[in-house]
Order: sequence, then structure tokens, then C-alpha cells
Amino acid sequence: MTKLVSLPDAIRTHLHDGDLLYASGFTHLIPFAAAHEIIRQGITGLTLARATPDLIYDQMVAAGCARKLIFSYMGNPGVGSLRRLRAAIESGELAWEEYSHFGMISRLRAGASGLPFMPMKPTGAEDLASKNPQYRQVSDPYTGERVVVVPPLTPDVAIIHVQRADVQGNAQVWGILGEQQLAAFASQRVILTVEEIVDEAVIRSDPNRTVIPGMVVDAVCHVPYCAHPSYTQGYYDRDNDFYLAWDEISKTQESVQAYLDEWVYGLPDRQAYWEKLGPEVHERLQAGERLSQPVNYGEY
Amino acid sequence: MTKLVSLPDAIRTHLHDGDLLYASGFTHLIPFAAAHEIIRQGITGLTLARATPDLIYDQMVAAGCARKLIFSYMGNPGVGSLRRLRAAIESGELAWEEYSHFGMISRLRAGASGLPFMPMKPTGAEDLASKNPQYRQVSDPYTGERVVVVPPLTPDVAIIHVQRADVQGNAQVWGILGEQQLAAFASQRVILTVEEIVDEAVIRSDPNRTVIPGMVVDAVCHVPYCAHPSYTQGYYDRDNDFYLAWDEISKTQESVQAYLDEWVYGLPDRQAYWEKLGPEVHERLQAGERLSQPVNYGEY
Amino acid sequence: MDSQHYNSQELMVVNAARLLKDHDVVFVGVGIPNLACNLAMRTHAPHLQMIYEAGVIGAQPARLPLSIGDPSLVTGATAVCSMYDIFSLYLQRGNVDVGFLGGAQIDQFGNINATVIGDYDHPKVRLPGSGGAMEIAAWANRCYIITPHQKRRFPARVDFHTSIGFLTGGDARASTGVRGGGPQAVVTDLGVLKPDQHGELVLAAMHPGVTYDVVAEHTGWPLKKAPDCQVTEPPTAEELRILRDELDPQRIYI
Amino acid sequence: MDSQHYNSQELMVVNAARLLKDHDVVFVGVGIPNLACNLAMRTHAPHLQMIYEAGVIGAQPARLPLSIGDPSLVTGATAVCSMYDIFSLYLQRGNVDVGFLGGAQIDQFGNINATVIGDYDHPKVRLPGSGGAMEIAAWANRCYIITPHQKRRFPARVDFHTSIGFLTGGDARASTGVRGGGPQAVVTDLGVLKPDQHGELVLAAMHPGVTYDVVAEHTGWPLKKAPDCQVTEPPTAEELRILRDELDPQRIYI
Repeated sequence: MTKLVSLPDAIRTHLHDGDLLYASGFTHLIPFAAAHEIIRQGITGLTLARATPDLIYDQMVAAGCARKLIFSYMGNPGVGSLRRLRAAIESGELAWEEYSHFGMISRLRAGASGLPFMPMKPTGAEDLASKNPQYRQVSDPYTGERVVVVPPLTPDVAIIHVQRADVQGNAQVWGILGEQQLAAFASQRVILTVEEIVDEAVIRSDPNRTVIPGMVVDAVCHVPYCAHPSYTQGYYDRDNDFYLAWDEISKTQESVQAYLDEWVYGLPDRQAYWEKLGPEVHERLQAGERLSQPVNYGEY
Repeated sequence: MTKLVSLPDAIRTHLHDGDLLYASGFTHLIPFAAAHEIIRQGITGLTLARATPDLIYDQMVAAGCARKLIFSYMGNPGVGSLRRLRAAIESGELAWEEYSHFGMISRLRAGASGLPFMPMKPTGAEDLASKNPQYRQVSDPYTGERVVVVPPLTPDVAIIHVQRADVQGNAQVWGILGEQQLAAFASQRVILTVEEIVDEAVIRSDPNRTVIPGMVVDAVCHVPYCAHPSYTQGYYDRDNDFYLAWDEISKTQESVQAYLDEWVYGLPDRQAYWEKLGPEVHERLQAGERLSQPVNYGEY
Repeated sequence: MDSQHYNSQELMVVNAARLLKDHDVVFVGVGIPNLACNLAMRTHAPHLQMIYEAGVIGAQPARLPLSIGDPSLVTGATAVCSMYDIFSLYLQRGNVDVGFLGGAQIDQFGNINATVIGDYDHPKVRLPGSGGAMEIAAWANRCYIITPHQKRRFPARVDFHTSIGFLTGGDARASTGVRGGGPQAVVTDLGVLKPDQHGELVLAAMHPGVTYDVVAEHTGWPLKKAPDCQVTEPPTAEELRILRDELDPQRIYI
Repeated sequence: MDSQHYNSQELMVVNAARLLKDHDVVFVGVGIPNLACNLAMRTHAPHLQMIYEAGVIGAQPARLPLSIGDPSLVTGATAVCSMYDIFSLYLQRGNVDVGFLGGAQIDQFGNINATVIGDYDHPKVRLPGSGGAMEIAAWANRCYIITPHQKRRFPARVDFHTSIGFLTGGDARASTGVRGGGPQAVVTDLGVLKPDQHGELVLAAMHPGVTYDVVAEHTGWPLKKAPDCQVTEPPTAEELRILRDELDPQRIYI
């Protein structure tokens, strides 16, 4: 039973104004093509959750999609600041809710596991908890000591980019795993963007590689190069030059608008975006070949 | 820095009378050879923890190694009862502490994660909790509802069988994963028994396959066929005939003693055991070839 | 092929299979429940998905698995995950539609004892214990029980609550906060019991040729008869053919 | 190769590297800490193990990683795990010996602010926030901070506790129940600060040619001098060669 649909159709069907969205991927597999489609569809009022908002949410906030941000590290990784987010927070335009990485991921772990909360050892740093009432405490019933807890995060929609999946949404991921699996299980609806659609037999040849089972997936979209300027391990490299360039582009709302006009509104889809990047970029981002050695599952 | 030692040396060095031992593996990768070595060395007073005690603990209890059992399902999987354990519990000779599967595994999850407890949704079945004071409750600080919790399990020693590892103990597992990873991280000392020692380059060709990192491993023992009569996915099959045969053997302490005399005390090591099983068994347990399709990690 | 004659095991498998719906996600053990799922998949529920507590999803075993951890379940499956994940991400999260349960005792309110006969601390008969049953009974959307119909298996009250049905009936189950709907049917070799609106198991159907008196005689509480008590359709020739020729040709479980 | 001359970055990398021990498991970011670890591995700590908060263990990157999630960290690593697992199984469990920290402000007691300048709700300057720093500061056995020595970076008290050092000193840190030992050294371009027995950062060493007055002038509290205050050994020719020729030939961080 195929769940294969176009990315515009998947966004239209599953994501609505005002939803809580988790676009997943820790530096790796960030679904930029989906963000661009959301921007093109003019969806607004979203609460955007990600451990690391990265450029993807800097762009979505600049485009007016969001009313609130839930995050744990708001930097341009390896470069510096996320200027549009920072400006929106400093000006009071954007609401936010903040965690440490482990607090954020523990929220997803609770959401994915159907748990009412996840405990964490205390860190002694209480300023953030004093500003975020979602951080609470319980008493350890074995020792009487204080334990910090966070509640489940259960997004309306997760968008998750993966290397390969079959048309039913059984998805395999390698390289940095981030929060891909937890985001899928925590969310009400799951849109998968897929670098390569493969036959079910490929998935079944290595079931331990499957990170997300089709049963929790609502839509499967075939979107090669979806993750640029982030990357897809084994398919293309991280575009560090663009991460640096964004530091310039994002200095003013005007230059961001010009970027969006040219690279988002001015293009129909990711294929056009990738072509527009041109052969020099394609060449620079090529990933060579370094194959895993196989394992034997046995014929029983 | 190699951690390669013989199994007798690893047991002698790391396991002591009275220790809490977790011999890992959920129907798959059960380290029978290690249990036989422990029996041969006459180690006693152990607390034996396993979700499914299986034949491995039935044998160890019959051999007098244990004073207490921690478990969640005490059956001979697919066959029936574990007769020696049952007799030892019914006669009052063996202390025990009992959980459901999720309670047991949550204890390992807490132990492996450095958490003071793990929460679980209530199941309404309170008879077990009323008999086991390790089950406690906390109040959910978000809803006021009751949440069931269990404390960390942190064994003195875990023994974990894996398909392949390098000499530093970086270990890869496929097929049923059970509690292999959690047992390793939860325990103070980890003995790895390994079906196949491979070059570090094999491990590094597929880092996502690594379930246990060398940094938590104390000893690496090369023990082919360690898991018989359970199995090692892709290397040999489960010996269902022996699981059925054990139902007969274990009917009396005398027949178990005869079994131990012939198959444990009467043999120096696993190699002798495997040879004694003979070509007919070898043939019957052969696993055919069904290889995983490779993935590309990329040359960057 | 003799479709006029069938044994108790075949009768239970066929009636259990009919309770499953297309697209159900089923938490399944070995033996009878496994056969019931496979029969449903080959008849009215082709999209049924089986998951095993060992952490295997979408198994396509080339042989009849003899334990829930059989290697043939893994080869060719769509996914494998750890035991913690199968219980948390799948079962506790609410991703399981159907669970199968069994035990030495099932009582008037569908509570099950698989732990002990007699006193817990000084057991007369020590049984295997919960395994995953405590959680399956609480968190699967629906549960089914398959068991031969014998009076000692159906006491009015179980000695020990390994897993719960409707406790003492009424809103007792709901008040515990468990999410699943509890046992929806007990399939036996005499008929099918289902909970009434108070959670009490009543006779919902009898197999062809079985009388109420016989079922009542084999039940440890005064068994009520549902107002719309049915007679089950006998196994069809096709159901028996699949079961005998395709699923268990060596007659291990049937 | 000019080993008589070295810049501030090189000086900090070399002095940070010397704090690492063989067999240390280090939770490492990109940039200076990454260079320090690699330098230590090529000199006195060949068995040092680097883990990244992205979930990578035993990386052997073929190029200098530009983000903590660089694909070159993964290819050829010994293990990769999820973000939840790296924080729970490794960091919270106590498997990390050393963490590196940084931030806009470091105070007298080694507390760090990487969150906000001014009021949290109405920020004057909004900084990136904790990331994993809150947990690293609490749970790694030892922490090191590497930062240029500027007065605005070393206030007496931070505006916001993103991660803790010794709080207000004395037993304040211990009473929070955190397991790690806290910041053991702050390596700057002027020298090295270390906590005294009360948890106050004092001047433990000055780099060659630096005077106490200069360091004190760049520090936002009355800086005490440790009784055994040292002068650091200048970077050796070999350290500089490895750094310049092998680790950062393109001079991205040095």
C-alpha cells in the first residue's frame, strides 16, 4: 500500500496553520526542501520545535511562518548566530520556550514512549527552569533526592528526511541519527522525505537498519537533495560555504527576502533548486564511496 | 590496546562469588559457554538477573551457582516450564525478585542511563508491586496522576555475546537486539564473548552497527558457538531439539547432574563442546547466506 | 481434506482469526495466536501487521517459528528494535491494536493469572510470570485470549492478577488509568466469551453442536448467556486448507 | 616553521592539550577543543577517545570538521548513536572524563553564561543558549574552558547560569547533587585560571612574558594568585609543527 505523494500534497494534507511542527535532523538530514514548500504555501502561526533551529528555522521565521520557537541551541553551527531568530526574539516578535539539549530530547523521548514525563539528573543550573515552567521536579522515591523532569513533546507533524525508504515508509538512516526516530514516534502525523525510494526487498535485507517503521508514517515524498545546505551521509556533503554565506545574507530582513524570492518563491521545487545551484556546487558536494561491509542474516 | 583474553581468565578476573550477574540475550545470543565456565569454576552465591532466565539460568541454579534470581518470565520459550528454577522456588531454596518485562528492562534502562528511576504507565495489575517493594509510585507533576517507577539495575558484571567485535571491544550485533546494549552500559564490568573477532576496519566500515563501544568493555573473549543451544543470527540456528530435550533432562536433579557431568564438567571448553555435538548437529544448525545490502557512508 | 471434521485447535485458530481486522497491528506470540494472524492475513486481513515482543516488526518467516525469538522471524523482516523500544515506542505509545494473552487462570472479569497457584511467597505451583502480559493487557487497544475451556482454567477469581481484564467490573478498569480497552473476547474450544457492559465475561457464541449447559459446566462462575448469543460458523474448507497445508503442515500446533 | 613565535590561538590549544590525559574520554566540540584533543593524541595521550554530542564515538575525520555534525566525523568512526543515547548512556551515566565549555561570560566561580546578556525575557543580546553545556558542566568528571582573556568575558557574576561551575563557592556545587568535578581550568591567551579550595578561580599560571597586573586588569573580579603560580612552558617546535602542518594546515582555527 503505497504512501508515495508529492511534497506539496503531503504538506497541504498534513500541516495546518497553527500546528506544532518538528522538522528533524541534527546537523544531518535537515529537510530544507520541506521548509521551502511550507514557505511557498504560506502556512503561518506554526510553533517550530527543533533542538537546533539551524538555518531551516531562521528561514521559516524570516518568511513569517512561525509564532513560537521551542529549542535548545540557537546557533549557526560552526559559524555563529542565527540572526533572524535572534532579531525576532530580541524584538519580542517571536515567543520561545527553551531547554538544554538533554531536556529537549528527553521531551521527545517521553512523547515517543507514551510516558507522562522523563526524569533527568539535576544539573545545578536552575535559571532556565525558573524561566520555563515545563521544567518540574519530583522526589526520588528511593532516596528522597530531587529529580528534574520534563513533559512529553508530541508534535502535530514531524518532517523527517531519510536516506532510503520503501513506498510504505519503512525508513533506513545511517550516519548521525539525531532525534529522527523519537520525532517520528512522538508525532501525530509523519511526513517522510526520502533521498532514494528503494524496493521493500532492500529494506528487508537489513531490518536492523530500519529506524522508522511504515506504520507510523503518513506520507512518503521522494525528494533528492532535500537536505541541502545540510547533508545526507553518503549522498552529498554539507555545504559549509552556504552556512558561511547565510551569515551575510541573514544580516538584514531585506537580503533574506531577496534570498527567499530567488531561491524559494522563485522556484517550483527542489529539483529546480538543485539545478540552479549548478555543476560547480554539485561537484563540490559530491560524496565519494565508502561502503559498509555486509552482515549475514542467515537463510533459515 | 587489545582486551583479548581467554574466557576462563575473564571469568576469573571479573566475576566473584556473590556478584550480581546479568548474562544477556533475549532468546538470541545467550552466552551458554560463559555459564558453563562459571559452573566449572564453582562460583557461588550469585544473584542472577535476566528478563528470561531460559535454560542458561536453569543450568546455573541446578549447578549451585546462585542464591537469588531477578527475572520477568521464567519459561522454557516455546516449550514450557523451567523445571529446576521452578523446583528451587517452590522449595524455598532460591530467593527471587520479579518484574514484568517492561519493568525489568526499564530497570536496565535506568541503570544504563545513570537515572535514579524510570517511569512507566500504570498497568492496573498491582499484585506483583505489592510483593516487590522495588516497584514504587510518584505523582505526575503535570497531571497529579500516579506513575509507576522502578529503580536502576546496575549489575556487577554483564556477559554479552555478540556476532563480531574488534579486540578493543567495539561490538556489532544484528538480529534480535534484546537488552544487549542496556546491560553493557548498566553494568560495572563487561565481558564480551564474540563469535568472530574482526579487524577494527570492519567495525569502522559501519559505525551505525556498533551497539557496544569498547570503552565500556573490560574483556573480549573469542568463543565461537558460545550461544548454543540458543543461536547467533547468521552464524547458526537455534537448537529447538535441545530446548525440547532439556524439558526431559531437567525433570530431575539427577538427570541434570548427569548432563552437567557430561557436557560441562567433563569438557574443557566450548570448542570441545561443539565437537562433541557432532557433525549431525552442526549440519542441522547451519545458517544459509542472506547478506545485507551495503550502504554508502561516503568518502569525505 | 476433510472440512466436516476439525479439531479443537483448528476451531480456536479459525475463530480467533475472524476477530482480527485488516490493518490491525498485532502483538503476537508463537503457537495459536501466530497461526490466527497468519490465517487472517491470508483471508480477510491482508494488511495485518505482526510485531513480536522480541522486537521484530513485519516478519515474513520462511518456517513456522517455534519461539518468539526465532531467527527466521528476523531474516526478511522490515524492522528490528531493542526490547526497551518495542515496549515503549510501540506498546506503551499506543501503536498496538491487538494483543494476545493466555494464562493458567482467566476469571469472570477477564483478569489473568500466569504467575502462581497458591500463595505467592510459598507457591504451590510456580508459573512463568508476566513476561510482557502485564503491559499488553493494559496498553493494547484490544486483547484476545485463546484457551481450552476447562473449569480449572475459569475460576470466579484468579489467585493472582498477572494482568488485568476488568478487575471487579464496572469502572474498576477505567479508574486505573490504563489506556487499552481490555479483553474483547475469549475464544475457547466450546465457544466465545465476551465482556458485557459491566465487564463480566458472558457466553457470546457457541460452536456448532455445543450446548449452553456444557459451557456452563466447564466455567467456574454462573455463566450468563448474552441476549444475542450466536452459533459460530464452522471453519470453511478454505480456512482449513490454509491452516493445514500452508501454515502448519507438520501439525505442530494443530 | 617559526617556533619562537606563536599566536594566541596556538598558545591556548597547546596549553589545553597538555591538560588531557592518556585514556581520557573527551566530549568535544569543533574548533579549538578539537585541535587540543588531536594534538594530545599525537603527543602524550595516544589513547584519548573523542565523542561528539551528535552521537559519534571514535571519529577519525579525514579533514578538519567544521561543525560537530560533519559527515567526515561519521565515516570511519567506531560507533554512532542517537542524541538521546549520547546524553544518557555516555554523559549522564558517567562515561565522560572531560568536557569542554565556552560562553560569553565566565565568572569568579566558573559559572558560564551562554544564554543572554541583560534580562532573559527582554534580552539585550540573545545568545545561542545551552545546547549540551548544562549537562556537560554537571556530569563530565572534569571540565575545561578555553577563551580569550577579556574583561567583559570575565565578570564577577554571570547574568545567567547556563551551566554551573562552583555557583557561589564552598559546598554550593556539591549540594546540588551533580556528579562531575566542575571546571578544573580556564585556559586563556594570558594564562591558566584554576579553582582554589573554595571554588574561586585564581591565577594558576601565566604564559611567558605575561605579568600578573595584565591578567588582573583583564579580569572582572579581584583576581587572586595561587601560592604556587607557574609560568607555562612555551609551545614546543613539535607541538607547533603538528598543529600547523597536520591539524590545521589551512589555518582555519589557528
